[in-house]
Amino acid sequence: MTAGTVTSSELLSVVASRELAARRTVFAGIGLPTLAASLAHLTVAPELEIVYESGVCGAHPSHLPETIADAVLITGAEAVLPMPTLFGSVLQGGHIDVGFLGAAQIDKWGNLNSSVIGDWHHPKARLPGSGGANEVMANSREVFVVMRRHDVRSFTEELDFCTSPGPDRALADGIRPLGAGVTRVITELGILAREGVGDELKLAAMHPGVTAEDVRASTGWDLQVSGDLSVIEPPSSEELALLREDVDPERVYLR
Amino acid sequence: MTAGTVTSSELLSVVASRELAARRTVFAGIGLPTLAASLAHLTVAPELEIVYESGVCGAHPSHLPETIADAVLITGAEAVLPMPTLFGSVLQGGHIDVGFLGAAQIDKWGNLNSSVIGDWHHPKARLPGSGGANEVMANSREVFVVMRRHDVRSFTEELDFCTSPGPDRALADGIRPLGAGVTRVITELGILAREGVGDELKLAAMHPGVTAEDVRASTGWDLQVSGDLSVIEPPSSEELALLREDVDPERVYLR
Amino acid sequence: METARETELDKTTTMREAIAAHVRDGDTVSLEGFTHLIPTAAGHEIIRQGRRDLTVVRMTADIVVDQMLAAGCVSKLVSSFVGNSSAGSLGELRRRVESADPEPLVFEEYSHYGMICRYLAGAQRLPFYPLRSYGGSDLPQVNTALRKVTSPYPAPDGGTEEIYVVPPVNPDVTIVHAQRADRAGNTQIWGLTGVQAEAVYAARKAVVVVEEIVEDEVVRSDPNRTAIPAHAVDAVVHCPRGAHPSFAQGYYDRDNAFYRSWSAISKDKEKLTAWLAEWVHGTRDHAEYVDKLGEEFWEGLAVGEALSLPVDYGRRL
Amino acid sequence: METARETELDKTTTMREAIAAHVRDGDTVSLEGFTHLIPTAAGHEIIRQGRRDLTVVRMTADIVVDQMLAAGCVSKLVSSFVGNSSAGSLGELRRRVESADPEPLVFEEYSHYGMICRYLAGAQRLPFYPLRSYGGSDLPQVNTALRKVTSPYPAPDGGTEEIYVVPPVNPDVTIVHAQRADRAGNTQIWGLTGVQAEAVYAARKAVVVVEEIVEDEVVRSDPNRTAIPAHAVDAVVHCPRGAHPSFAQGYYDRDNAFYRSWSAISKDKEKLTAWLAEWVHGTRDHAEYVDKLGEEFWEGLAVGEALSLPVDYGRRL
Repeated sequence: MTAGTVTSSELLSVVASRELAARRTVFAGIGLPTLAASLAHLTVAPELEIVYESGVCGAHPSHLPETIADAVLITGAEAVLPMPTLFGSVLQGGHIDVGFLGAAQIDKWGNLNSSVIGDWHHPKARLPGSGGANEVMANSREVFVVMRRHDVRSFTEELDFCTSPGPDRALADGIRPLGAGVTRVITELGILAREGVGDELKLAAMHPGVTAEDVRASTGWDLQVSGDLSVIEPPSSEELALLREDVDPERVYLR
Repeated sequence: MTAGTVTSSELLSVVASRELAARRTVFAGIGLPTLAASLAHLTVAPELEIVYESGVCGAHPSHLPETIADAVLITGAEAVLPMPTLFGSVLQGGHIDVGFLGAAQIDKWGNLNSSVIGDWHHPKARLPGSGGANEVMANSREVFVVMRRHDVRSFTEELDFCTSPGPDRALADGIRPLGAGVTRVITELGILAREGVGDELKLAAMHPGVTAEDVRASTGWDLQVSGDLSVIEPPSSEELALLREDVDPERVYLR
Repeated sequence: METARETELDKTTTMREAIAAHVRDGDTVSLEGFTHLIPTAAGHEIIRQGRRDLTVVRMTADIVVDQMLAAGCVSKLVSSFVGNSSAGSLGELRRRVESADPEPLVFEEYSHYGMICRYLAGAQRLPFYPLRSYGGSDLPQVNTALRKVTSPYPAPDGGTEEIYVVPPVNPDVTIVHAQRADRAGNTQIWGLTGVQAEAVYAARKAVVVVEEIVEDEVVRSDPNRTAIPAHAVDAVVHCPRGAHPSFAQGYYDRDNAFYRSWSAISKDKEKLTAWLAEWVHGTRDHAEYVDKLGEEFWEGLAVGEALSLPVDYGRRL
Repeated sequence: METARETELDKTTTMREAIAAHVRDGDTVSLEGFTHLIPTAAGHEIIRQGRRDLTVVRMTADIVVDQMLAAGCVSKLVSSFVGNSSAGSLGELRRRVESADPEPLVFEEYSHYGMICRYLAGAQRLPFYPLRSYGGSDLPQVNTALRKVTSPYPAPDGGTEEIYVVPPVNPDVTIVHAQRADRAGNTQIWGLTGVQAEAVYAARKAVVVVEEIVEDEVVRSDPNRTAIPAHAVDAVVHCPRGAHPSFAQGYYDRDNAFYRSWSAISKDKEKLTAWLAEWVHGTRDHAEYVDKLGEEFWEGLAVGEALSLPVDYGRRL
């Protein structure tokens, strides 16, 4: 594989890593978010600490972890916190700059569904549910969403169910939001972005060769286009080298 | 010293120890409560565990502890809990059978004052305050009070301030009580007792040579006398031997 | 000075006796362990003993819950994540929820912190526990246990402030797996400690399953390591490798291959039934299950040594 | 894989710099440590630097608080126990409260668990924290921060249930003493761990004072021992014996004689002033205070060794 052939995972990891510039703490699951955070640590965010939902802070794993609770994340870590401390003092306490989330569906306000497809009481497909996603959304300063699939079924006008609401829905429910909600959605087509309360997700940038119309056609709502729409700089050879040689040399996630 | 001369501390410790029969957990401070609990463990309550306000459970101290946080209570203990766990899960969670408390003033319902003598805003004497006493009262199944001084200033019709209220005051405040409040008050004159909500402290037993009138005269309210008033059996030579030889051989607290 | 219980209670028993004594039909049973130290062997013994109509409370309902569902033990599930970790789906759970096949499953859905706060409220005898989750979520519409309280203090802007709360959960019994305990039940856990201590304190009864029962001196050399004190424990069961296919930090690694295989097994009801017949009903106890997997298998999950450096508790001179 | 911060921040600094940078006149300052690991040396440096108008938050207001009061640093105290342990009274505190001598002290009185819950609410960004204390107490009459909330769930008898709550406390800075930390601030505490972690998480800034700064490998050999992770710490101060007259488990014992002497010193304003002049204003820093006490004195507080047995975290083969 040359630097010219960039896989989807590499592309998403590199683009997500750039968005972490100057961040201090990131709440991330295993896979693309960890790859992005690890690359950011080597490039744009040298002080970055990854906090795992399992309670691990400051991991120094000997091998690539396969889950957020992998034994290799614990041995040699700086701290392993009980779950009430992790969720109560660290996450709800406001110590997370960026939370990474995935979802089956996202709407224009950055609200997320990871519970069901169809009606909750009689679902067509029962999905895993919130896990900690509801809390990551409610308490992180901002949330990044990485979605491999950018299509009208996932980017939808109306969620089948809202598992993890952004601040606009919280406000409408009479609850004061603590974070900005989803500020970046990174996909194979480009980046959608919003600032915070009252904003909807707009197309902010596209990968080379993708048009705004391509993205709008793949989005289930009437996607607005940002005034300063840009084209995403392709992964540099330095970024790719770090990702391939230092972050995931065994290519466990860089499929 | 022969078995015939029994000090005040010995008397109170022995009498209090008997009241711990068949209890499993006791929340105790250092001094008379610990002596009583330790003796009870050797006699009437072999399964008794002392839980200390500092977080220590199942202590096996090498020396007589001087405070509830003495280093000798920690080394070799079965568990040392963080304070939120101790107060939240153990005490408020309902794991304490008997809490020991002292106070500057007690009233007929077993309400306690350990905050001030005089008006709270302009006190004649500022006392230490609640510490954990309010919680011990609110959450223990029952509370034992050991008071060396039995006089009308301490056993009072009306408290200057209620730091640690019994269940009757809690109910009047609209709060559902979890424990019975003070069920035993052990003094140099005898034992006052009550069962729980709605009962007042009555004279239940006296030491040999003390009359009911003596106790009533030393009590600041119109003390009622129990129908089955008894005379307290003096400390046995076996109780005294255990106390002097096993519990406090250096006579640190058996003054 | 004598302030200690020299005659500790011995609470050790067999898994069979512990489940027979402490888990009854219709009970609310909490099984905790977040990815690490999942009490699988206890779940299997519940299946062997044919318990029915259980309400299972578990943050991450994963393979052991799918197995208990398939064995017909469970009528209600209280959980915040129903999936086979990151390895796929739970076939039986999806059939129960999506098609009421073979029968409906009552499902009470939370988020992780909602479950944690339910345990905290249960452990602390609180009527409710507040948390900054759920604002604007659809979860309160399908779970009426999620309610709001108005704060008696002004919000930062001077107005009133509302917050969601969850009710306590007080399981009839909580079962957790741990690395080691003494015979009285003082239980030490390292690595991920999850919500085990809170789940135990919230329960009326608690069963602790351990890799090792150790001498009192081991526990007492490091009292800060005791996550669950003896006074909260009713039974101690020695059951090595009882957390498989999950892992026990320092004892054996996670069986990732089994996690990956579970999606295919559980998707096919016949395969799932055959698996239960062979591995649960077909084994007398967990020791037989361990033997059946074989020494070569266990060598594949073996881990090397990484000892903690000691701390000095000091002693009076 | 590279998921770690190889370039840790070095947050080590001197006590003088830490107090100068993080404690300002008028600040709310939490000093925690329940009998064990009391941050006395930090209190003394606050006195040396002449801070004024502080609100001190501390569960057990004891000798160091009496000293800070006497030095004129404190205008308000938030506490649940104002006494010299079991050894007697705090003379300056009693003069301030009983006679407004030399000036009044604003005093906000709680119980221990009320203080703990204020820290928990502060750490968890909750608007309030419920607790089963205070029902029928006179404390809510003198402390209007103690309020009631009605539970949205029925009481066991089917009626409504009320419960007291406390508001969060968010100190401008929390200062704690600990046995050891790495240079980034990962802090390990053993023995009594009190409420230090919650007090740190509740604060806007946190200063950790330690007996020892250790290599990263020491901390990382036992990550469960880390009570306070680096992300919550702003400054790390190496200050051996900085908890005197309290103790540091495994390092030195409690100076009970000093506790007993404090009642007489503090009862007499002249003696107290002279003590501060000699031991605080008269020493440049804590190292000089330690030297002044002398090696023979410290030998009297020395403790023997009682090492914890290691646990095995395991490593992938």
